[in-house]
Amino acid sequence: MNAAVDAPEVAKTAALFEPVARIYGEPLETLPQDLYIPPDALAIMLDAFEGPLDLLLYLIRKANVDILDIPMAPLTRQYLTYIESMRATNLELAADYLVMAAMLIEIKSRMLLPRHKIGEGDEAEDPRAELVRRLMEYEQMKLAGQKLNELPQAEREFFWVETLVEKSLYVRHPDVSVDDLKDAWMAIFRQASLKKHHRIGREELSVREHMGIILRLLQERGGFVQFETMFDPAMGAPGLVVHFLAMLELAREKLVEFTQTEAFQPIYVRVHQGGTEPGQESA
Amino acid sequence: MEPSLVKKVLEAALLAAREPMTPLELRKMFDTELSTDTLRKLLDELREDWAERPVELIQLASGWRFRTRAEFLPYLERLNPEKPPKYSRAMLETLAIIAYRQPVTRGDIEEIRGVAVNANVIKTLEERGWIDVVGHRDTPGRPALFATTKQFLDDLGLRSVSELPPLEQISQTLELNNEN
Amino acid sequence: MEPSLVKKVLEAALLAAREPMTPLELRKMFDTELSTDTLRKLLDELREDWAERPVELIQLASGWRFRTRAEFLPYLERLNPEKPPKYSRAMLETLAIIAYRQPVTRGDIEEIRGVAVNANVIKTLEERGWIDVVGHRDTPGRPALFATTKQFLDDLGLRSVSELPPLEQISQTLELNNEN
Repeated sequence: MNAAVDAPEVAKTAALFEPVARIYGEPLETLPQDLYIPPDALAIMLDAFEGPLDLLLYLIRKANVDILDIPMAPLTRQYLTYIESMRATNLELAADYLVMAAMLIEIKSRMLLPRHKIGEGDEAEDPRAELVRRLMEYEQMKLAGQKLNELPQAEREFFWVETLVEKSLYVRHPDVSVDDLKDAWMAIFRQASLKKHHRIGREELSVREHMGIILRLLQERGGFVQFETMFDPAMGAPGLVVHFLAMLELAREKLVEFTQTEAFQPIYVRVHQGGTEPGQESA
Repeated sequence: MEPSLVKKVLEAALLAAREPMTPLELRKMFDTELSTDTLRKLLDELREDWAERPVELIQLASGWRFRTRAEFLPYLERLNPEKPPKYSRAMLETLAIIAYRQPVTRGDIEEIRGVAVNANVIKTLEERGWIDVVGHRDTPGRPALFATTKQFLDDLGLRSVSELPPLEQISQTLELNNEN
Repeated sequence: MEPSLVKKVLEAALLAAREPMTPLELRKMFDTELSTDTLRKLLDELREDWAERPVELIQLASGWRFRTRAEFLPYLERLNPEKPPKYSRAMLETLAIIAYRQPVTRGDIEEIRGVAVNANVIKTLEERGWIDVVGHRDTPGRPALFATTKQFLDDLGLRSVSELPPLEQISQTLELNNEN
């Protein structure tokens, strides 16, 4: 902050705000338009400012003066003119502005007084330092706000992709484990009090499975099949035995029947047709 | 306007759409009139372009929309897993009876369980591909005989029905439990 | 699992996502462990695959998501005749102060702006999910400390606060500008 404030200030003040004067050597014929607001336009202007700092910045920037070397007298005068008009229309808004006015007047008055140097070589603190700091901080945030607003924004400059997920297209089946089936059987045993104790062991279960296999095969092949073709050697000896037992069990439960036209002719297995025509060779 | 650019605009709009888009809406994006035929052609092309991708362009009653293909839903499901559904007791008992006593009729199941079997139970098990009709018993009404399928064994990780826990063991466990 | 299938699953999930997806979430979809490196490689590939398309895969503060490219805005904005709300200068300045000086109290904001902060401004930013209270300053009244959220960064397409536009160096004198 430079200390050469006192003497040039008066001159600069005159240069800035008096008509037919010079600003930094440039002649100025008339009052700058942007330093004067016609009263009827004031309401609009007030809305345009975000507060006293914004208004001060406007005045300083419009006058194109060095922010580090603010001419306090004309600035304060101009500022007071504004808030005087403001007060006439909007008291509430004026409150923040009045605080600033007091601050400006205080700075201005302090600048008129000689300043104490604290020590040899130390420059006295400029009374405007705090104001300048605040103005610069505010302007930085003001510009940052504008920049943020320029960033591409979701739902404004770009849109999120969101394809349809039709959950009903995926049917999630309940999981069933072997244990669930075991538990279900235990419940049946407990609750239904089976009269007979079914002795169904591992082997019998295989027989039951093969009964299903045989019935399914018969169904696929039209319900009438040559006996031998029902046995696949690939099943192995134990498998063939179980398969044969299943066949006998099916016959016993009258689910299939065997037929043979005469001795040594092929034996046929067929889905049981009813009791009227028993097979010649029935097991 | 280049058709390839029109297609890109359509693609962008449809990918970002929260609702199905009607042809009318889609046409609204362009200055130059886009004929119904051209639009239809471009949408068909787009659908074709996406044929090999995990998302498909579909035409619904209310318009066009991109939809995640069903085969990818199981993966997406893991992001927000819902509680796995469970079968009712009736369902599990019916399945157990069919598995252990196959082939059985509905009457057999009812006799063992002591209650009527809901038709839906049988239907659900059939739809899941776990049981099917393997024949009919030669009694009045010729009732269908149900048995478990290969799919049932596969889904439960069994090679054969004989790998189910033997019933003897079950009843023994039960008796042991009852003694306690 | 084939890497090409993994990529398709990632693509399906990201295209359908309602929010940016974190690597953790993305990995959750797979049975087999997907390493961070592999995932990163596949996501980069995916981004590359989409380079010429009207939507792009981007990395945000809270994860990855697809969005439409800015160049398609002129077409897409015709779909919604309602213009998105314009933020007031008070709102933008408040947001900037919170973003660049976080965490800040309402008093800090008022100090910098030189005016009282309208409660609606804070409320609107909170409702948009862009700022929230992250604590309280240990001074009389224990005023709330505000900071920006991940959602704010996501909505601006940023990965972190450090990606915000750098602050302007304030010039000592400015040429006359014709604002207002």
